Amino acid sequence: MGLFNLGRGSDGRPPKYSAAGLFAKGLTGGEWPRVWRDVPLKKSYDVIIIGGGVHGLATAYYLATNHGITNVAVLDKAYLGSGGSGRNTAIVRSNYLTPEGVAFYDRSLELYNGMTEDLNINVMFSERGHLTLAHSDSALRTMHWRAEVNKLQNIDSSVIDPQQVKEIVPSLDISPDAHHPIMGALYHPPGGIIRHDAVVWGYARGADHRGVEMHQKTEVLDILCEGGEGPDGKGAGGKVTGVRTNRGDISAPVVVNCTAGWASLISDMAGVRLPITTQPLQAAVTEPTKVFLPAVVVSGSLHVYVSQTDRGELVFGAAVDPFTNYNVRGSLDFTEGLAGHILELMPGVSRMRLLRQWAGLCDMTPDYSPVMGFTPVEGFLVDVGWGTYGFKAGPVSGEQMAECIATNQTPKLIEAFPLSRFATGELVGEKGAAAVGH
Amino acid sequence: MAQSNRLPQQPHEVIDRGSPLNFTWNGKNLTGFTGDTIASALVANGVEVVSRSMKYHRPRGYITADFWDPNGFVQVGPEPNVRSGHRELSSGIAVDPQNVWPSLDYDVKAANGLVGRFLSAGFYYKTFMKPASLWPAFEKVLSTFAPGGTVDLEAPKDEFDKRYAHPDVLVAGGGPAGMAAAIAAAESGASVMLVEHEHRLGGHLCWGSDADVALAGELAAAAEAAGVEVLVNSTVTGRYEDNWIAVTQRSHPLATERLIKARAKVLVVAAGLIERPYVFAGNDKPGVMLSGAVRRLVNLYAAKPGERAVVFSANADGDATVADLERAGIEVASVVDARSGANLIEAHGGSKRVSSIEFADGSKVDADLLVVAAGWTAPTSLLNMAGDRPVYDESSARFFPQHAIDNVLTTGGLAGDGTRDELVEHGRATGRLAAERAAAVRHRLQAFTVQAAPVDGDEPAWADDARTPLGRDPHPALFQSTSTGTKSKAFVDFSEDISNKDLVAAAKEGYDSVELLKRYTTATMGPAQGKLETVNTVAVLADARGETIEEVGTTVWRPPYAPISLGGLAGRIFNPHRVSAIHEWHTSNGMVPIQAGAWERPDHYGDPAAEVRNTRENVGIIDVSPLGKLDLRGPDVPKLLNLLYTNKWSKLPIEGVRYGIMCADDGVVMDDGVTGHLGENHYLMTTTSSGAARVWEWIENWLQTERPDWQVHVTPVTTAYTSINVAGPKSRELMAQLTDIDLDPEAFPYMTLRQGTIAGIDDCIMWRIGFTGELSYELHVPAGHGLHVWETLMETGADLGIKPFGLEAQRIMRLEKGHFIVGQDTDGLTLAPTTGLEPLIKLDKDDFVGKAELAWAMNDRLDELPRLVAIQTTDPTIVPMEATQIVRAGTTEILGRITSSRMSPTLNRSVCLGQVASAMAAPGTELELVLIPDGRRVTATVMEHHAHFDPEGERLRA
Amino acid sequence: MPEHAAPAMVSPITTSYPSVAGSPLTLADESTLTKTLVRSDQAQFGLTFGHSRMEGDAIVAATRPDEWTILGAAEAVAAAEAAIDRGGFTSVIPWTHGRACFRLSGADASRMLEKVCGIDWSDHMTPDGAVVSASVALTTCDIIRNDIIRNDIAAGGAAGTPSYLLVMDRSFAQYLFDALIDAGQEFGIAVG
Amino acid sequence: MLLVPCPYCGPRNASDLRHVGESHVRPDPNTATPEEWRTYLYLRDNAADWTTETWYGTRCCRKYFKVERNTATNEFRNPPMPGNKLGGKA
Repeated sequence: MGLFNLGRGSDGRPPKYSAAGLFAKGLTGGEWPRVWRDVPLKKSYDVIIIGGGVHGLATAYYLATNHGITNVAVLDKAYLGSGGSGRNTAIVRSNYLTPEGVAFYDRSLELYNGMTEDLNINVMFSERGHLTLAHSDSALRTMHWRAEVNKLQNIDSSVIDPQQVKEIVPSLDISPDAHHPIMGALYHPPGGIIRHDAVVWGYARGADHRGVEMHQKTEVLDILCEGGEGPDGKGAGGKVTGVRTNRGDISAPVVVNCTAGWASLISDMAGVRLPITTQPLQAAVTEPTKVFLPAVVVSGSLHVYVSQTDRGELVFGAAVDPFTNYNVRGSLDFTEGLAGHILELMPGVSRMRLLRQWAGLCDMTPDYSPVMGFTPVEGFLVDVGWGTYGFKAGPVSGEQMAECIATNQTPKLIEAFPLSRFATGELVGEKGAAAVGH
Repeated sequence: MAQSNRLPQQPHEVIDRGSPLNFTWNGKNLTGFTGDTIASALVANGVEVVSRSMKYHRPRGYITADFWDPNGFVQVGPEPNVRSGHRELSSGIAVDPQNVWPSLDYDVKAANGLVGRFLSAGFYYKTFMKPASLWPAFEKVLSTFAPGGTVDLEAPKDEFDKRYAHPDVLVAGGGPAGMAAAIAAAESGASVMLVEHEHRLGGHLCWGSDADVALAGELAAAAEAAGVEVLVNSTVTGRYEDNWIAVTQRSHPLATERLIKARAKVLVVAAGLIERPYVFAGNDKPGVMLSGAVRRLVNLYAAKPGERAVVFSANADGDATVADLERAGIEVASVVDARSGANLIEAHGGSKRVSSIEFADGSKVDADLLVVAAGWTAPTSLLNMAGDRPVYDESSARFFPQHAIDNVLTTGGLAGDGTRDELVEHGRATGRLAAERAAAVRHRLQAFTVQAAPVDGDEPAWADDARTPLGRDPHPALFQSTSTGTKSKAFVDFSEDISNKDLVAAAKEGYDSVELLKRYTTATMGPAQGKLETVNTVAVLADARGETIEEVGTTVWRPPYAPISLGGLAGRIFNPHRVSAIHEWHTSNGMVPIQAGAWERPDHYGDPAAEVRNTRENVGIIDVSPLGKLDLRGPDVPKLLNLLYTNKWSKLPIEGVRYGIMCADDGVVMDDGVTGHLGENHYLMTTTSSGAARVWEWIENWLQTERPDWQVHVTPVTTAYTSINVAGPKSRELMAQLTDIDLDPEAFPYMTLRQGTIAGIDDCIMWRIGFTGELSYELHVPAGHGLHVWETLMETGADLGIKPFGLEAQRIMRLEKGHFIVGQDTDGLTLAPTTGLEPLIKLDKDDFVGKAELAWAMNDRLDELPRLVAIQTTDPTIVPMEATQIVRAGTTEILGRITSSRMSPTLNRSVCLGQVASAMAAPGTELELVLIPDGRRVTATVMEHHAHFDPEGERLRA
Repeated sequence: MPEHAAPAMVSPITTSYPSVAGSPLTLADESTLTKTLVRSDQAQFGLTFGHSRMEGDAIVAATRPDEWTILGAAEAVAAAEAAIDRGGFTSVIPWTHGRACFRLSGADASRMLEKVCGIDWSDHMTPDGAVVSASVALTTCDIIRNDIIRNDIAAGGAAGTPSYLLVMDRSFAQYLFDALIDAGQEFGIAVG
Repeated sequence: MLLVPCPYCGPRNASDLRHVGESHVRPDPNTATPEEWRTYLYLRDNAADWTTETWYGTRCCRKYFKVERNTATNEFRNPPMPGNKLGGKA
C-alpha cells in the first residue's frame, strides 16, 4: 500500500480541482487525494510504457481515454518527469519547416491549448508569441521559407522587421552596428511557454483516474523477446514478451520505448539499433526580477533562446553540447557563451544573476526528426529521437502512439517518421535548413 | 535620530566611525560608516522591516544578515536583487525595498496573508482554469507578484572581465582551516589561490573571541607572506570536469565582476558551515535572527539588533551570542537551552516585530529579539559537483562528505568539528597533502605537455590521505518544532513563502519524493538555492513519511554555488572579425558593407544595378579575397581531387583550371569551386567563402584517417592572396596594361591560368573563369601587395570606365548566368545530380565521396527528387522574393520554392533559380507562385537553360 | 606595357596607437617579417613539435607535428632555408603574406596572455622557446615564447624579459591587435 | 571544461578541439549494400560507456586522433589523461 491513499470517493475517482474546492479545503483544512495512486506492480499488463515523461504519460492517457486500453503500466527508473520533461525550457510552437513537421506540431499546440480543461489542471499555457531572430540575409531567407510553408497550412507565422521586433520586445538591441544585428524575425504569435511539470502531473493524474498505473523507481534492465534473429530471440523477426525490471519480470505483448537520453540503450535491449547520438542540452535560470520580457526570443545563429516566467526568472537554453555524453551536469562554457550572446541581444540585463543551471539528454537523429512507430521486433514500438523538441511534441506523440498501438497501423501524422527511412535514405526535410529553432 | 541603533565601540568592529557615508533607504536620507554592509547600516538606523515576502507579502527583517539572507534583497540604483547582508555600503547609493506595493509599510498585497490558508502550495495548478479564456488575465495579475527588483534596461553596461589561472592548489574558503591549508600548501612549494566569499579572511573567527580575531590576523599575514594569491569578496561558484573551477571575483579594481577560470590541480573545499534556521510558528517575524546574524551585527558592525533578547541555544555559538549581547549592553531576558530539551513553540507579535516568545513548557517571555542557534547546514555544493553524495550523520545532525575524491580535499567545518587549533592543524595537513598531490599532477602534466620544460626525476608517488580526521560533535537534531495548534505559519522556505504545512500537504498529495516536492511547492528554488532550506525541507518530508532524513535523501546542489551576474559570465565579449587587404580602400570609397560570416566585405558602392551594367559594358573589379583557397602540394593531389570531387582530375594539364562539386558520403552537395594546376605536384583549390574552413578540415580528415599513405600537403592560403576578379568586355584591354603575360585568347584561353608579374608584383596567379558570365580574369596576388594592385587597376582602368562592384552585383550577374550558390540554391538534402550538373558526376570512377548514394539515386529515384531549375515569371516586373513557395495550381500543395531571385539590369526582367519537384522540372512547365508577403498567386515558367543570359557562354569565352 | 614599381609589402595593421616609451607591456606589429612554412615527413632543424630556436638571426619554430615556421628578416630566413632537409616528402611554402605577426613583451606579458588564452603560461609549462597553438581572443594563433635576450628597452625591457610572438591569419590581425590593446589596459599596454 | 588528452599536444581544453564522433569504418562504395552504407552513415553504438572516438585539433595540432572516453563519466583513457587523478570524477 502507498503512504497516503486518502480522499477517494467510492468510484475511485478523486474530486476535481477548482477554486471552490480550494476554498472548501481552505476552510475545512481538508486534504487533497493523491495525484496518482501508489499501487503494487502486477505481473503482466496489456501495454508497458518505458519512460514516465510527457511522451510516455500522454501515450498512456490517450490509450485509456481514446481507446479504452487501461491495463497499462508506465515505468520510470526515477520519478515522473525526472528526464527531459522536467529539464526543458517549456517552449511550445508549431512553426516548423516541412509540411509534415508543421501539421504534426500544430496538432500538439492544439492539444496544449485545450489541456487545462481536458486534464482539469492549470498547465498555465502562456500564448505569448515566439520570435526567431535573423542576424543575416541567409537566416532571413530561411525565416521567410518557414513563414511561407507555415502560412500555406494556416499557421500564424510571418517575418517582421527590426522595428516591429523592437515594438514586441523593447529590451532587444536592434541597432544595425551590433555585432549580430537583428535584421528581422520570424514571428509566431501562437507560440509560448507552459508549466512543464503540470503537463506531466496532469497526464499522470488523468491516466491514473482511468486505471493506468504509474510505477516510479522501476528501472527496465532488459527487454524480453522471442523468435528474433539475434541472441536471446531479440532483433528483427522476433516479438516482445515483456520486460525485466529491478522489481522483477513483467510480461506484456506490447512494450513502448518513450525514453529520451537512454532511447538507444533501451532499444538495444530489444536488438533494435537506432540512428541516435545522445548529447546534453543545457539550460539555466536567473534570479527573478519584475517582468519585462513579453515573448519567447530565439536566436538560431547565436544558439540561444530565452523567455521570462511569471515568477520573473529568465529561462535560457542553447544548442546541444558539441560532443556526445550522458552527463547532465551543467558546464561553465555553456553559461559563458549564453551570457555573452544574451548581452549582445539585450545589453540591459548585465546585472541580472544566473541562479541555477542544469542539463537534459537529447537524442539527436541525422535529420532532426523523431523516430516513431513500429520496429522490426513485433510489439516493440518506439517514440524516440526527439532531439531538442520533445516537449513540444509530447501531447500529439502520445495521441498518435496510442492510435498506433490500438489500431496496429501507422497514423498519417507520423507516417514521415518511421525507423525504416534510414535504410532507404529518405530523410525528413527538417534537415534541409536545420537551424536551431526552439 | 541618526543611527539610533549604533552600539558604542565594539572591540573588533570593522567600521570606520571616522568616515561616515550618506545613502538613502526607501527615499529617506540615512548615514552609515565605511565598513558597514547595507544591512548593518540599516539595522544601525533602526530599520526593522526590509522586505515583503513573495506570496503573502508578510513583513520581513534580517534573519542571517549575510549573503544568504532570504529577506535581505534590495534594489541599489539600477541593480536588482542586491544582497544587503553582504554588499558593503558606499557613498550616495540609493537603496530601496523590493516586492512592495504601494509601500513597505502599507502593502496592499499583504491582503494575501488573510486568504493565505487558501493559497496552499501548488494552488495555482488547481484554479484559474475556467474560463480558459481568462487565464491570460489571471497570468498578468500573478506576474505582478514576481519577486525581485527591477531591471534598468537603459542603464549603461558595467565593466566586466575574465582571466584564466592554473594554480597548483585552489582553496575555497578563508576561515581558519582554509587559511591554514593555503599557507601549508604554499610553504610546500605549491602555487596557491585562496578564495574567500566574505570581505575579509577569517571566517567565523572574525566575529569571535579576542583569541579568534587574533588568530585570523596571524593566519592572514602568514598567507600573505607565503605568497598565496588571496581573493576576498570572491566566490568559488562551480567545480566542473577535470577541476575546472569558476571563481567570481567581486573585488577587482577595474571590473564590477570578473570570472576567473582556474584549472586547479587540487581543489581544497573549506567552505565552512551555514547556520540553519529553525522551523517554528512565527519564525519569519522581524526580530527572529540566527546567532550568526546577531554576532556579525554586534561584533563586526556595532549594530543593535534589538532591546530585549531571548536566546534559544543548541550550541556554543548560541552561548557565545549571550556573552556578546551582554557585553554590548543588550538585555538578555532568557536563555533557553535546547540541549536540555527545552523547545520553542511560537514567536508572537504584531506584523512588524516579534513581541513575545512561547515555549514548550507553556511559559512566555516578552522580547523584541529572538536569537536562534539551532544547528548547521554543510554547504556541500562543490563536493556534489565533484560527484560526491554527502551522507547524513544523526549525532551531529548534519551532512558530511562521503567519498574521498583524488583531487578535491575537504577541511574545516565541512569535514568535522574541532577547537581552533584542531581546525588549523587539519587545515595544515590538508594543505600539505594537496601540495603533494598537486606536485604529482604537475609532474605528469609537464611530462605530457609537448611545449613544457623537460621534467626530471620520477613522478612523485600519489600521496595517501594520512590526515587525522576531525571529530564530530554531537548536536541536537533541531529541524521543526511541534508548532501544533498555532495560528501563524512555520516557514521552511522564507523566500518562497513555503510553510511546513504546505510541504506535508504536498507530500500527502503524492509529491512525496524530494524532487517532486521541490518542483510542486518550489521550496528551495529561491535565491539561496536551498542553502538555508534544503535540509529542513528534507526533515519535514521525512517526518511526513515517517522515515529518516537519510532514507529520504537530499537533492543535488547545482551550480553556481552563488549567483553570477550575466555580465561577469560574459566578461569581455570577443567577436573575431576578418577584413581583406583592400578593406580601408572600400571604406573610404563608399562601400556599403555586408557581414558574411566573420568577414566584412562590400555589398555594393551605392548602386548595384549600375555596377552590373558597367561590368557588362566596360570593366569592373571585385574584391573576392574571402574566397577559400587551399594550396595543395604533392604527387597524390590528383588522387585527392578525384576522391573529393564528383568529376575527373587525372588529366588536368598544368595551367589548366577546372570546376568541381564536392559531396559528403550521403551524396548531399557540400561545396564547389575551381581548382587550378599551378605546376608539377602543385595545385590551388578554391572553395566557397563560408566553406573554406570546413573543406580544409574535410581534406585533412580524408588524408589523415582514410588515405594516410597519400603524399599531399594542404595549406590554407585564403588570405595569403588578395583575390580580385577583373570582369567585363574591356578586362583584357585593362590587364594588357598591367602584365606582360600574353592575353591573346589563343594563348590564354578560357579555363586556363598563368603565373607572372602583375602591376610590378611577382608571384601573381591569374586565371580565366567566369562566375559573372563575362570575359574575366581572377587575380590572386600576394596579400601584402593587394592594395597596390587594386589601386593600380583603378588608375589604369579609369579611361576604360572601370568601376568596383560588390557582392550584390556579383550575385545578380551569377544569377543571370544561372550559377547556383551552395547553401542558398542547395540545402541539406540536395543531391548533386539534382543541381543540373549530372555530367559532372562520374560514376565510372573507382571511388569518390558520395559515390554510393549518388549511384543509387541516379539509377533508382532521381525522378523522386526536387530539381534545381531556372524560372522566369510571366510578368517580368515581378521579382518573387527568395523563399517564395511554388504550389500546385489553385492548391496549397507545395511543389518547390524560389531559391534565388533578382531583377536583372541586363535583361530588364526578373530572373530566378528554384527547386521544384522533378515532375514540374521540364522546360516550359508553368508554375504557380505564392508571392510574399500578400499571398498573391502569379505564374512563372521553367526555362530551358540555367543561364538566363548568354546561355552559350560566348562572352566569357571571348 | 608601362613599368610598375613594386612597393614594399603592407602590414594588415592600419590603426595607430600612441607609442609610450618604456611602458611595462608592449605590443609590436612585426607582420612584415619574412615567413616560410616547411611541411615535411623529415626531421627539420633538429626541432620537435612545440619547440623553437634561433637559426642565425631567424626564428625557427616547430608549429605542428609535421610543420615548421621560419620567421625573420628576408636574408635571415633565406639563410635558414638553406638548412632545410629536402629529402623525403617536403614542401617549402612562402608564408610571408598569409600570416601576421605581433610581439608581446614585458614582465606582465604572461598575465596578459592569461586574460585571452587558456594555456598555462608559467615558466615550467611554457618556457622560453616553447611553441604552442591556441585560441587567443577566439582567434587561432601560433605563439612562440622568444624572450628578449639583448637589452632592448624599445622591445619591452631588459634582457630576460618574457616576450611572445603571436602569429595568426592575416585577415584576423587588425581585430586581434585591437582586442589585445583593449585587454591590456590594466597592465598599461602600449604599442612598441 | 573537459580536458582532452591530445596525443600530440598533451592535455588541452575541449574548446581547442572538435569532437568528430564515434569511430566507424567506411565500407567500399562499390560493394556495399544500401543497408551497409546507411549503417555507416547513420547508425552509431552511442554507448553509455567506454567509446572509441575521434577528435580533431582544430586550434592546436590539426591532427585527427582516436581516444577512448567513457561517455557516462567523461573520463579518458588510451592515451591516459596525465593521471586519471586529474579527473577525479565520480
